[in-house]
Amino acid sequence: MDINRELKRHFIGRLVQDGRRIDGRGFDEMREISIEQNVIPDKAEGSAFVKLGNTEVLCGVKMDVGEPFPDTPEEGVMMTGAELVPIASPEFEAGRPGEDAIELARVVDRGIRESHMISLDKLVISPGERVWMVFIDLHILNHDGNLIDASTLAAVSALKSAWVPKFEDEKVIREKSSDLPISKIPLSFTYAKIDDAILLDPILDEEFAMDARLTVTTSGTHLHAMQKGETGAFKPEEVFNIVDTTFSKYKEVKKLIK
Amino acid sequence: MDINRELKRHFIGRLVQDGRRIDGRGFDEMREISIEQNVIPDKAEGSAFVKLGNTEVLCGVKMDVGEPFPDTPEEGVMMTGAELVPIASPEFEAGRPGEDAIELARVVDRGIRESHMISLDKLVISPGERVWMVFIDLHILNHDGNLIDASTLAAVSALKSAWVPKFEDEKVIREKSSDLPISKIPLSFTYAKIDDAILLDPILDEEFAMDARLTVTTSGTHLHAMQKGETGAFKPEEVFNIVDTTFSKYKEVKKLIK
Amino acid sequence: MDINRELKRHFIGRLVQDGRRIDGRGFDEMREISIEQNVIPDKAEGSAFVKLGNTEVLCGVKMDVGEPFPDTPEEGVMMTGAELVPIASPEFEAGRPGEDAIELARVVDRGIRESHMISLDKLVISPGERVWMVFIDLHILNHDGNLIDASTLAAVSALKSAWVPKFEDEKVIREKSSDLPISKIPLSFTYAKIDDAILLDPILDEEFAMDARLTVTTSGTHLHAMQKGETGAFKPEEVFNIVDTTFSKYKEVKKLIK
Amino acid sequence: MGGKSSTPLIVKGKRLDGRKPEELRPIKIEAGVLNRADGSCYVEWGKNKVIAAVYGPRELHPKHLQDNTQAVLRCRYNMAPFSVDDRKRPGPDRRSVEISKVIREALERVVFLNYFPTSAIDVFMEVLQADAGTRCAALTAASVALADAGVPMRDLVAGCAAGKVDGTVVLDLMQEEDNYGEGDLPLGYIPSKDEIVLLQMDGDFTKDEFKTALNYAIKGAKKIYALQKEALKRKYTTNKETAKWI
Amino acid sequence: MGGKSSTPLIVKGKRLDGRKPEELRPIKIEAGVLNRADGSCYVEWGKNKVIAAVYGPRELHPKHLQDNTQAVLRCRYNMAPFSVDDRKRPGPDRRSVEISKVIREALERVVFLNYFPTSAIDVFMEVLQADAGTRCAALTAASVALADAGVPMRDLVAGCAAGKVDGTVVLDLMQEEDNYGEGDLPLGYIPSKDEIVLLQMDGDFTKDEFKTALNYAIKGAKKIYALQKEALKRKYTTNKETAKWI
Amino acid sequence: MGGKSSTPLIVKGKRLDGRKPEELRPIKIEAGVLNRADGSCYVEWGKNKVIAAVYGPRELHPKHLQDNTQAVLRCRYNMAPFSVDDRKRPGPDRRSVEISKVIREALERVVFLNYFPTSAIDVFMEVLQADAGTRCAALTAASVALADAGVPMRDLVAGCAAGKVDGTVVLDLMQEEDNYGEGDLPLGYIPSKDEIVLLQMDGDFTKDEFKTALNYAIKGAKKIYALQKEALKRKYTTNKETAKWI
Repeated sequence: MDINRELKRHFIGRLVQDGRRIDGRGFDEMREISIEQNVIPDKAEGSAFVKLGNTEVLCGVKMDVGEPFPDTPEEGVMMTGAELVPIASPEFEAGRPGEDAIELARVVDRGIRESHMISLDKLVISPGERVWMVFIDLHILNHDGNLIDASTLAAVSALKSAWVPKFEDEKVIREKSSDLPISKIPLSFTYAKIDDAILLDPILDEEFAMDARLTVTTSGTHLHAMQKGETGAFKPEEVFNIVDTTFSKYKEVKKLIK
Repeated sequence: MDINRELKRHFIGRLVQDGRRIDGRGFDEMREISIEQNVIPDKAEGSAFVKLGNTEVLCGVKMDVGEPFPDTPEEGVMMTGAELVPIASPEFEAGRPGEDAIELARVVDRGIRESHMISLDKLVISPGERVWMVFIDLHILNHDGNLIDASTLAAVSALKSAWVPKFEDEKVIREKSSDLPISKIPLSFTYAKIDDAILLDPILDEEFAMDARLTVTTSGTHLHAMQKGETGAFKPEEVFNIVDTTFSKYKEVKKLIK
Repeated sequence: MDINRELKRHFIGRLVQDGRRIDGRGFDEMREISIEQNVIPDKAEGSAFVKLGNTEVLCGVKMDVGEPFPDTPEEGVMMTGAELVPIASPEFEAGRPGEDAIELARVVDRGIRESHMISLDKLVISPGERVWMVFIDLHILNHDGNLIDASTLAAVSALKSAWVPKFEDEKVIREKSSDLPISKIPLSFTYAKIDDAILLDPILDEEFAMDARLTVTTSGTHLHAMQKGETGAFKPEEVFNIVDTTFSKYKEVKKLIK
Repeated sequence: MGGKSSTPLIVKGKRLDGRKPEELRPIKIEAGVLNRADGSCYVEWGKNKVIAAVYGPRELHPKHLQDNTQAVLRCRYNMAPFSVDDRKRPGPDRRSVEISKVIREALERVVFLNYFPTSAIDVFMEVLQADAGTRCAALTAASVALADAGVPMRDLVAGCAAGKVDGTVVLDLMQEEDNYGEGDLPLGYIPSKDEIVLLQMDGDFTKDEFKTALNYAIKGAKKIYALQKEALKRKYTTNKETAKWI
Repeated sequence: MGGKSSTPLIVKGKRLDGRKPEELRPIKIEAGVLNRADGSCYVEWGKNKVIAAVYGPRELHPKHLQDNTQAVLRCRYNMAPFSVDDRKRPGPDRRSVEISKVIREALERVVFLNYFPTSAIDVFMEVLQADAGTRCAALTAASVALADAGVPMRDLVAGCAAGKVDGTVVLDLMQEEDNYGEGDLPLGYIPSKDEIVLLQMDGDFTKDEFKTALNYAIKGAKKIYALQKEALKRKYTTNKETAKWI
Repeated sequence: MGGKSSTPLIVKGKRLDGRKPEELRPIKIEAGVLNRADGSCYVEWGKNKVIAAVYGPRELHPKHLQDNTQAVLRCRYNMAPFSVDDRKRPGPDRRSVEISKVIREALERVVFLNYFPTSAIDVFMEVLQADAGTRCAALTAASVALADAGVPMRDLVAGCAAGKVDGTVVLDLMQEEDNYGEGDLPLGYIPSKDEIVLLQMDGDFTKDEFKTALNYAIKGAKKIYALQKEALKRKYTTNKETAKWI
């Protein structure tokens, strides 16, 4: 048991009962968001650096050519990976990705995949044989809570900035041939439940104090992914309210995507 | 040192000196065997669930298409794997297969392979290029001793129930094209040596008490595999007697195979 | 802290201050070298067993056919691996290669690769498709210090004895087709710095006592690889002196290569 | 969700296997099926076959993994190599790591972990045959296996999924519907407390569709819950040591 | 070194990016860029982008790894998957294991490890974009990050490489020069003590070329050292908690 | 056993290398060949070249692996990458894991493990060149290396295989016979006690063939045993620190 963490948890719980958050935000308020695209201009085909408060995520998109999956011969391939690199937090350790990194990558992946953000059907070079593979790699640089939303933002922004290289004589030539074909913009919104309160975009201290977590990913009118986390529970009405909030928050954040 | 196990070991040793076994069987007597085939009817091309007393093994056979080994271009491929899944025993742990699982899979494999039970030469689609691969996977569900014999029984029964899918346009279509071509029926018989006594089909408590173990696999008239285990020793006469017993036991058990 | 090792370190340090070494050698003197080639005559295409004092290294060269790297379609491939097999030292452990084994293999590899000892352009069977791959595997059998130099000697001697098999009908036939095309002879020379003294070819006890290590690989007139190791430091003049010594030592040792 | 199907999945209000949109597949739950485990449960759910075993509370090694305020719950969801169409390589993959995590978090809500500081409670789930909805079947089985092991619990967790197929919200997707459908929503639910402890979703739902789907899944979970209780009752009234299952 | 280039890398005494043989690429060093780390540093060096973070001194687990005479320095050099032309698979490879080792050995020369028995000091270096010379950039960043963390040190280590291109010795290779050049010589250097703590070389140098190259690298390292000090000064005089970097 | 050979392996009662059915290949055993190991042995057996080293009894780390009633015997059988026709990737595979296990079990019969509670005795076997029968050669070498290390033992274990080729039972298969033969029976045997401590078999033997094969292998093992004793005697009478071997 970590005494410090217990005290913080207690303190945050009492604040929340008073309707307050440790950083003064409203329960439905996100932290300040800053997005910078093309931060890895010379090596990545797309990239973005996102700050969500003090949480910092760098996402790089690499394009490569490979074989399609046998069951989708006329579609490109997308893969999402996440590394909780140990520079980001004293809790992270070097080594193979643990269950937190895997869950993070998979939730971000589902939002992008299920919203059909990337038009995978336009990434076919030769059906059944050669397609473009889109590698989305998330590098967490500073962890101050809510990695999922910061990572979705970074991935979406990196994809928006990404381009397709040329492919000649069975070789990838890293010069721009076209923009990556993008349609919808999925965004995720993560809520922490602390006692009976629901807080959008928890900082790390709030994550230590939360009973349960719910992420909802939408492209504006439709829902594409959800993930409940931690050992607490939600009531159905709470989930419905969270969905409502998500749709209205989407409009705000969407404006920041270029 | 596990006191409980030591006491059991002592108790079983004394019983054996009196010519008795803990479950009342004769030294040459196997436990009750029940075999149910096609228990994974919708996904596995062959399957069987075997109970040998309280030892329970599930075997599934999957058929896939791949390249033959370079030195046997006109033969299909067989592979045997075993997972000591942790539901089967408090001693088993999740994780990569340890030496016990590897030995189990290899001894079962040798009996099937060396008896030429599967007519691998009939599993060629295009010589040197495309052959059927037979994956035999053993899933140990309840461990009460003598995993080798229960696993051989399960593998043999699953193979007997197995069928070859169709292969059209470089794709496997999971509809029956023919039965898996089977010739001989190998069966293994495992003996525990406790002091100077030789016990067929040891239960787990007898395995804790045994000095040495010997497995003999036969297809009725010929021997195909043997494996001595544990740190004790056998006299040559003991081995010859075990071989004799094996041939007579084979006739009994063979009747149960459908 | 290992008391024994501390005492040895202290003792060696005092000797060195008196201008002496534990085995009586001069600071610039190598241990006795013995080289036996073709010690794995029936399986390896090239091999050599090298004794450098009590340090014993066996190197085997295997030839195989594979695809070239995409950026060098008209060159064969060379790979160097090292196993610090646990028979060689009580400090070595079974398991995946650690950083010492990796560094050893990479330093030996660099010397051979950068000197262009092997004429990789002569190892092309079909440009961009089929080339010879030269696998150089170092097996350390007895560790008494200076593994790098003993390993380079073993690798170079094994390569000198190596031959290219036949390749017919997409199959390697292990009969000699020609000698492995060899040009230069790289040799490495490793120096230990103990206090202010620089000792060539340290034995293991001297390695325990050394502050820093420097390896220099030359083919006689040119330098091809260097590697500084351990936590101590070198002055630039010390490095220049080491380079001078290396060129003169090369002539002595080169004579031993057949 | 996978690709598009060329043929309709719902014809005249009936699904491929004849079910109505709000109908569950046939389900069989059997508690106490394994001899060695402290608790166990076999669930047959459509063509899914899942078995769960519980070991513990037992000592946790090595010591530095122990928590001196409560038991550590460890969950492993695993698919047998022969449980799917194309043989699965043994060992955990990213999908099974994620599923093991969300199941563990769901079960931690109901197990009184604080009764057993420094201990481990191990829940192992083996998917023997998979036909969509395995995580819900595994959670359902795990929950019964924990009760069968006598592990003190607040209540049982029932798993059930809803989905969307041919534009229609349906209960409990089977494999063809999962492959070619438009959405899946697996739920872990505690009926007595109206609590959602596992919730995932992927696909494409409008707000209304989502609401309908969640309500369907809740109704389904309540039926599963009744079957779980029956299975435990049956186990305690019959006196057999282990039930016949497969 | 890689293959031969078909076009010259030096024309009329100028390199592809317009530099003279003895000229460094533009370099930016920023200390204290990460919020969570005890110390951190971002280095932009030509097109290289490298970030280093330091955690510790902190307790080392498990206990049997502890050294009761001094702290254990652990270094990890890692490349982001998107930092190179062809995506790099995550996780350590043989190259990064070797680089982590030589960087650790260089830093051990300057850190007062004996002040912190039984502890660990962790140095993590992430290459975000790679353009030749990443190990020197990483060592340079690590050194500043250690100072930023307040870890007691004898001095800073500066990294800088020299090389050989079209038969000419040059300072600080960029990627095309590294790919098609004839030699590379990365150096870790402590200017105040004239000490070489990291030295590797590969390629083809005559004795004289080597001497020139080493002298070039030493001169380059001295310039880097000045930039390192400036960065630390800037960090301590401005009062921002974390600097803007990327 | 592998495929069928197109040419006969026995012609007029002679095998490919001129041996009679009951004849061993030339064998050389040398004890004490390694300087660092506590005990060692080199065995050349036909074209097989195997070296074994013993370290211990020594302290076993980490502590939770210790057995406080006896020493833990650890065995590793390993093939050098260049020891076979097609280069073998370094590291253990399923075959070597199994062989390490059966060799360990054979040796545990003769080593007085109970003299050294909490300790480890490590036996490492390296196959430098392989030509069928490597496990018997490795067991033979390991046994001598243990004696050379002064580890207290009941007796030596001798390894030897018999097999079946062209329908004939023969002693000590070489590689072509192993590839194209009909059966292999590796044996670990203690002549003084008439005890079988390693026994494996694969192929196709009638009862009589098996009996003959086992008797052949026993006779072979007795000859090996004599060579083992000679090697140890030679080691103790000559006064060299390490023997020349390769």
